[in-house]
Amino acid sequence: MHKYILRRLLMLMPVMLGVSFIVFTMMHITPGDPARIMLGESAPLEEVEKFREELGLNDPFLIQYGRFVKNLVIHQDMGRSYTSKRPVIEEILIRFPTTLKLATLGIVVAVLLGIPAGIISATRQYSIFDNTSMVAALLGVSMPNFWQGLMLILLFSVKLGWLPSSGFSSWKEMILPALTLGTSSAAIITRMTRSSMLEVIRQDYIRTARAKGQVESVVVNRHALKNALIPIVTVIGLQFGYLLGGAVLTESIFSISGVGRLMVESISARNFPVVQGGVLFIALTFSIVNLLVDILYAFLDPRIKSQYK
Amino acid sequence: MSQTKTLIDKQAVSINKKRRSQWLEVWRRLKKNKASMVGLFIISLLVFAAIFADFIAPEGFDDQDLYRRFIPPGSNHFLGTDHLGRDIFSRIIYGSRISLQVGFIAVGIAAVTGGTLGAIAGYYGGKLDNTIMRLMDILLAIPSILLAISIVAALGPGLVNVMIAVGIASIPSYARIVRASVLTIKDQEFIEAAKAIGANDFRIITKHILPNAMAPIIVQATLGVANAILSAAGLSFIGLGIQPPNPEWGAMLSAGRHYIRDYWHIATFPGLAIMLTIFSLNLFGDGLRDALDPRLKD
Amino acid sequence: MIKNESLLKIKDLTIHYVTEDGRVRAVEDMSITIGKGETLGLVGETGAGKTTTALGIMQLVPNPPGKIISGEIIFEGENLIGKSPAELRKIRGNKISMIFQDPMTSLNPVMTVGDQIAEVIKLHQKVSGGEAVIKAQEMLDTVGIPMERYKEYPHQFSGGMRQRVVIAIALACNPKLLIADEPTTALDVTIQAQVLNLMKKLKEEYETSMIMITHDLGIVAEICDKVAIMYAGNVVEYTDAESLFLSPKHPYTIGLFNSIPNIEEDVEALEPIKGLMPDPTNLPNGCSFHPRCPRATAACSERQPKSIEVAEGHFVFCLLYEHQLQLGGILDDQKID
Amino acid sequence: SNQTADAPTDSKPLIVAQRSDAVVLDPHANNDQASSRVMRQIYENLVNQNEKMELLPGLAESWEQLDELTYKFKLKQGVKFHNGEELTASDVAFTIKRALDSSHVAHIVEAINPNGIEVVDPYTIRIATTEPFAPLLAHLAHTATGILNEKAVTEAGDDYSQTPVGTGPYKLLNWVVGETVELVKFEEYHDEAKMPKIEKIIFKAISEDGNRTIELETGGIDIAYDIIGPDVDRITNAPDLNMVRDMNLSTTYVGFNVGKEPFDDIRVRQAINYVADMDLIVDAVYLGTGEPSKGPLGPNVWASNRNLQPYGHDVEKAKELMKEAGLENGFKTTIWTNQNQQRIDIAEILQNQLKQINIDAEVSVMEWGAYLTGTAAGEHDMFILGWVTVTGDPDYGLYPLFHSSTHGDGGNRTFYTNEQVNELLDLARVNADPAVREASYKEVQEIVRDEAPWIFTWTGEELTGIRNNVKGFQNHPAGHHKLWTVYFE
Amino acid sequence: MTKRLIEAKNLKKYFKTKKGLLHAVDGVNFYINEGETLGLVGESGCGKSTTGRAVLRLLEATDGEIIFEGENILEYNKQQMRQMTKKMQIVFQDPFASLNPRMSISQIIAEPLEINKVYKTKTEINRKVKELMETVGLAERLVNTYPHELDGGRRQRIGIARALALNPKFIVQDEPVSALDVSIQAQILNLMSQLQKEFHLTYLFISHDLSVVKHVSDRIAVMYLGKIMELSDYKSMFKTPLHPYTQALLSAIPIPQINVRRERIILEGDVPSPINPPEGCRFYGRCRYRQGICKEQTPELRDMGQERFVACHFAENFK
Ligand SMILES: Nc1ncnc2c1ncn2[C@@H]1O[C@H](COP(=O)(O)OP(=O)(O)OP(=O)(O)O)[C@@H](O)[C@H]1O
Ligand SMILES: Nc1ncnc2c1ncn2[C@@H]1O[C@H](COP(=O)(O)OP(=O)(O)OP(=O)(O)O)[C@@H](O)[C@H]1O
Ligand SMILES: [Mg+2]
Ligand SMILES: [Mg+2]
Repeated sequence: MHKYILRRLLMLMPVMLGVSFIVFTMMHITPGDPARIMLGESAPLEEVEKFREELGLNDPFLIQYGRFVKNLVIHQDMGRSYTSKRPVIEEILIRFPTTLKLATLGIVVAVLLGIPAGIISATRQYSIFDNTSMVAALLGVSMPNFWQGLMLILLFSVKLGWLPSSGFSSWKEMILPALTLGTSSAAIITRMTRSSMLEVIRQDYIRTARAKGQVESVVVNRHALKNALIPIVTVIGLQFGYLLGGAVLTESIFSISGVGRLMVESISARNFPVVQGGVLFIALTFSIVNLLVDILYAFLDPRIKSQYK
Repeated sequence: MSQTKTLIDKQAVSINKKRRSQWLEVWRRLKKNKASMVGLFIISLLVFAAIFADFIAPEGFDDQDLYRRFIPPGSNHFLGTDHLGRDIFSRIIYGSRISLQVGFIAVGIAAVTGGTLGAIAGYYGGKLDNTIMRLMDILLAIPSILLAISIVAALGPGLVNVMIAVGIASIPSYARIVRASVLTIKDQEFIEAAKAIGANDFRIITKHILPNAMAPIIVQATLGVANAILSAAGLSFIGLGIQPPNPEWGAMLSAGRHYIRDYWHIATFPGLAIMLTIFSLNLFGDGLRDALDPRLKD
Repeated sequence: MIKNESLLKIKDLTIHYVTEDGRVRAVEDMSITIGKGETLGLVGETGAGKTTTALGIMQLVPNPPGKIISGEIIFEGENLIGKSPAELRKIRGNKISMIFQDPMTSLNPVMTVGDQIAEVIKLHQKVSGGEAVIKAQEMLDTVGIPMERYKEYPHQFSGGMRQRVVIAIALACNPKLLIADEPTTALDVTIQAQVLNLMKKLKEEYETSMIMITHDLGIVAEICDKVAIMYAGNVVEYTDAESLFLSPKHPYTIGLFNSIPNIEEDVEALEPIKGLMPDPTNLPNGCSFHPRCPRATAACSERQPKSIEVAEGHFVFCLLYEHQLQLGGILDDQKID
Repeated sequence: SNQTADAPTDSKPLIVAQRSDAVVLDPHANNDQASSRVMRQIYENLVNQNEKMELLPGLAESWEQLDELTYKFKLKQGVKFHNGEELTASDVAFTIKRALDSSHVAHIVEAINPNGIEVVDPYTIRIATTEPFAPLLAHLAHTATGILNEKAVTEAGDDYSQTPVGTGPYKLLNWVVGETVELVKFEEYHDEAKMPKIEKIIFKAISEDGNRTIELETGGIDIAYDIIGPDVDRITNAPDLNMVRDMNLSTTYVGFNVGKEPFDDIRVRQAINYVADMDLIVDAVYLGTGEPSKGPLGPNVWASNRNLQPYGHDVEKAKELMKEAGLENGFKTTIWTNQNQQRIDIAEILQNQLKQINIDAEVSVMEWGAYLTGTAAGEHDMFILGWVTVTGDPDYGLYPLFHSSTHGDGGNRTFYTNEQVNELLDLARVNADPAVREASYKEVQEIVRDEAPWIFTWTGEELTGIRNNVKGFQNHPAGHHKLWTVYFE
Repeated sequence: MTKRLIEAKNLKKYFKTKKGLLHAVDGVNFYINEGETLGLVGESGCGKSTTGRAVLRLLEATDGEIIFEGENILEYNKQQMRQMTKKMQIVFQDPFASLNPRMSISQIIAEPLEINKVYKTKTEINRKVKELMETVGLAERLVNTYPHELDGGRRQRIGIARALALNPKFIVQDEPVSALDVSIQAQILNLMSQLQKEFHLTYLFISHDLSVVKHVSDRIAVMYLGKIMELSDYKSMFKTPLHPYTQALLSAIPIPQINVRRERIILEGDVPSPINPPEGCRFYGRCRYRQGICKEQTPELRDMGQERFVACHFAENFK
């Protein structure tokens, strides 16, 4: 198991290198001069030129990439933000907890709504509860996040005045964003739980459990759920990764200063070091979450555990 | 020989079911699923609206009249007018063209590229598989919305570029799905049977593997269209979408959000349009999944 | 034939599955009796309704689509049909237990085998957790698996061992009736021999009655006291093992015997039953075997045969015998070919 | 308001919301509005500029112009920096030299000769420009020339942008990057008269425009900057809110690439000016905020020519001009804009109106980076941009935009070239006589109006929403509102 | 005069797995005469299918030779091998998995004809398809049905028709009846022997069901863990099995006759893993006659006379 984890962690390195190369290339083929954007349209040309020189943007692409990798590997340094002049890592670490909190809350909302709804739906297939929760789940995935956020603000902040429309520091401020972010994932988790449970409930060993005279609730919650959990956990992991990187829209609607928005702003500001650092960071987190999910599999399923050896 | 002949004649037992190909069978099962038929119906309406927008829409999508801005929904303008005095209903009708185009073409790009890569990786395995899948891992590790944003940033906004961006961002999921189903099909005996009668790789992939791998691809594609439409709308929302005055729903919503407190209809209807579209695609996709995989149904 | 006190009596049991494609008459008007300590073989080809009968006894027919239409299942004098779920749970796994066909899938892959045995013990016996574990270990030992493997998972076991675990679960509470649904079909011959041996031994030890579902007449010959041959939901012949093997009556039974390659003597060609199993949703009128029956007459397509007792305790459901009975009493054993 | 100055300061913090968080708090490290708005409270300049853009003494008690090139400033004594250091002339010299080295703000001080900075005594400094530069004082009032403490800067090194030390009435207390900047009253502030009345100010970043209004309404914030058109009436009409609105120094324009056919033809540009119904556009897009511009400079900029004759809406005339230019059948063109909803709206309406003279325009919304690069390279036909004359001096608002030496990246993205305009701009830049300058600038505005390298579009307004109990707030046209005058009622 | 059609010499097939080298087939020798059926029996996983596939080069053998009509086909290139597909065919075990569910019956049967360009026109192909369907006893009206509409017996007939399409000389039958019910199984078995006579076919008949193998085979090879334990004509094998494993196997079969009780040899434990098997006799662990030598020395398949071959050090004792 340890060996397996170590191997997976080692395998992350080429992936991260690939990610950084793709991002670097993307950024460099994107039209727009970072120096010019940073200094604004009113800055004179000499200043822009000087700034380009300072940033090392006049060097050939591969040299710049080489420098980036060298600094990263040797000094664990991702450079400084073009705008704020802060070290990139600091810039990201300031924002990351916010996004992490947001995504976690979103996932918590999603799991709390999704798994029970999915289980009940599956055990009472085609009942009214099943049908309503499936329609609700479908609506949940169908609603664009940004629109849902607007509507929630309109209702809870403007009409009712119960909850603030922006920020993410007090728990009151967290409710709407978490709800906005969580619902689509909740929907996906509900559907996954339902179909996975349906699949498992048909299995022979569930029949065996019933033939033992086991109570239905135990059959469902102990025998079925644990077996059904693997695809559900996969989805939760994927969703979590997705929420981490994809919270952009929610973040902008609720004026939350998270990594997502930092990325979008940095992409449009051509703040290369921050984009690189940020994407690498998100990709790393995403990959680690995936790894954690894979490790979790082993705890859920002894068959998988034996493969990891 | 004579004995076999009598055998045929004595095969008195009827053939159980009417003759039908598998696709007819799927269609029959699908028809029984009311929800997915509702979905299909709405999608058909949308496709119809998209094709015949010129006849259905009371006005052009860009017929501005600055003297009739912000008219609420009512008899003159079914869904009201927007901040530039354009008929929202007409714009939504024309908008279905863009959304469906983006949805289908982006998915087309993703499914063809991803599918091909996945099929090659799954069928040949080994180093090729490793290389392709690691590449997909890399793409997958970059959050798709950020990937799409940077692709649009690099290519510039516009319909085609949005389709490309959204398409590229979802390549890995198709590659994975196709690879997985190719892997399961590859080991089935009928593939070996094909080899035994001398079929080459190309024939095996195209005639034997892909047709059987279609089910998950089709389901993924239907749901993918929904996702692509959402992604495109999201891109538009942050200003990286289709060029105005083209009535992309996400862009309409984004433009309308400034006025949402006084003129709720401007941002609400495009949002509803997106929701309805995604909803029906999902209904249909779910139904299709069940129909293609009879195991899932009791 | 030993006339034992009956343990289970099935009367006119009818079970249908109502599906999109139509109504499957999986079990029709079935009546059988099992005495204490007796083993009944339930034989038939795919789709004959063997598993459905077993699930019917367990009251575990999946609903929907399955439904017990009519009939009685009298176990120890009480009708199981109509009992509350709680009462049934007390019986399942305790007084009646079942071994399913496929040992590969009938164990929960994420629970240790020991826990799966202990579970049934805890459910039906008033024992502490620790005692249940000890009992489960004993059961493992009984079926010939080292106790140390208590904490292992099903995937770490071979097929034969898994089936032993399933047997251990089934026998853990010393049931009165054991239903074994093709317990060895998925196993290799040498392993099958091990498992059958074990079952025979344990059955005698525990004095359990057993319903052995199989399509292998060899197994029937080896361990069954009574046999019911099923075809398309109907019992077509029901008798003790000896009369079945020595003088099979129903044309289907005879066809079945003629289809099996004989290991003892050489035959040039087999004499298979012609034709195929009928569509379960669209069974032929009259006797459902008549389209394949070499001795069918016009009447066979019109009338459903009733149970005829051709010899004492030997029941055949065939118009042929009804006819002969009307003509002049029971005929001597005769080979129909 | 003197009474309140003596009253104990309010312990309730003042919460101010703006679109984004400050990027840096080092005046030389960036030049963005959000940072400037915070830095205005932290740093002070030699020269102050009031809300009418008049120049007043700041850290310099007085100054005199010694010759065409040289000014002598007398510094106020006993001014303390937030770190306890006292302000001396060497800090000023250090600041200006550092600004000259900065790649972000050098252009504000570029006229100054690095060798012409001379510390006469601790409280006297002489500053000379390389060439005569009339707007120098206005530039020294720019936030980019806020005076820094040499010791603080050297000690902090690379991190100075997060640990600002100024002489202003507020100092940095806490900064949650991306969210809030907290300032606290500087107890040892040198100017009793300007002593802050509120203990603590919190700048909060709320990026969604509508949300700032919502937060203002619900009392989550006290002051909301940059209110958007649709919310102006709502705030004006709300009983517990006030709308503070003043014209600012910004202008939005639609530029032609005059280096390209057919926009090299003055008649085409004029025709488009005639056909574009700017009153209608401004009304529709900006919902009655700001006003349609008549020429390149807004009314708040000194020497703005208020006598310019607007083109007005005259389709017939436009058609006539097009015919004269031989283009009565129109042509195909594109309108570029960046992702600013108002500008996109302008482009869309304009596109529609251009159809009247058969011009088939395609709107192309571009990403900011690509947009700047493209317009600098002259790849565009028509484009929409804005300009803020932060210094309030017309030199800043005209030279970079119309002088032919600034083509492309320098700011003149229309590639407009007019020898006479060049000469006038050069002259006004060096001439010390305000009257001469004013006349030159007015003439430049005339010429530009006639030659129409732009469609003159909109002059913006500084729109600030405040809660009723907030008093003493005044908009500054440059947007860097002073908050030490603010108090709660 | 009997003629050898095909011969496997020291055939080996190893699979690389995560846990090590899996010796699926480990040095197998046999030959089949023209028109004859060789039965191959053994328990699940002993390497029967792998042998069958390696013989047809559906799997590349790790080592050994396959002599078909005097030539080692393992040395053939792709082109030559393609010619061989016309002579050697296979029928698979699972009638559900071995037919492409997306193809109709006629498409499935026509495919080998199309690939090998046997006929020029569509009509010729169609005629041949009809003929083949008749040969295997499929009604003509089934031409356009799909496999999923048919029962296992009919599907297996389709598989047989496909194998017959190219007029092969040799067919590997990989458990063709084990998925079928007894009554259908008997029909198919009859069909196969009839086809064998009609077309003078040679079969390698793989099965784990000894009674079936005995019924169809002229000679039988018993496999255990990748090796052949015993190879004899069916009569002698059933009368006097010479290998302890064969003995156990034969005794384990339940016989559908009452009052016929034989002594049953119950083997202990399970078949060991084929991954990196130790030296010595593969059956060592479960053999009741095992001796020291069995563990050290792998017994060769020895000729015991009368075309009987046994891989046991003590075979003579059982004669
Ligand atoms: N869940 C179900 N839904 C619908 N039909 C069913 C279901 N289960 C069984 N059947 C049908 O009922 C009939 C009897 O099935 P059953 O499983 O009892 O047969 P069996 O004798 O056990 O066959 P096998 O030897 O294949 O196990 C068959 O036609 C089968 O298709
Ligand atoms: N492609 C493969 N990769 C790895 N191992 C394989 C592969 N194919 C077969 N094996 C292994 O080789 C051994 C022999 O397999 P084979 O399929 O030949 O057995 P078999 O005798 O046909 O068994 P069955 O009766 O189950 O069909 C088994 O242990 C199997 O797991
Ligand atoms: Mg069954
Ligand atoms: Mg096999």
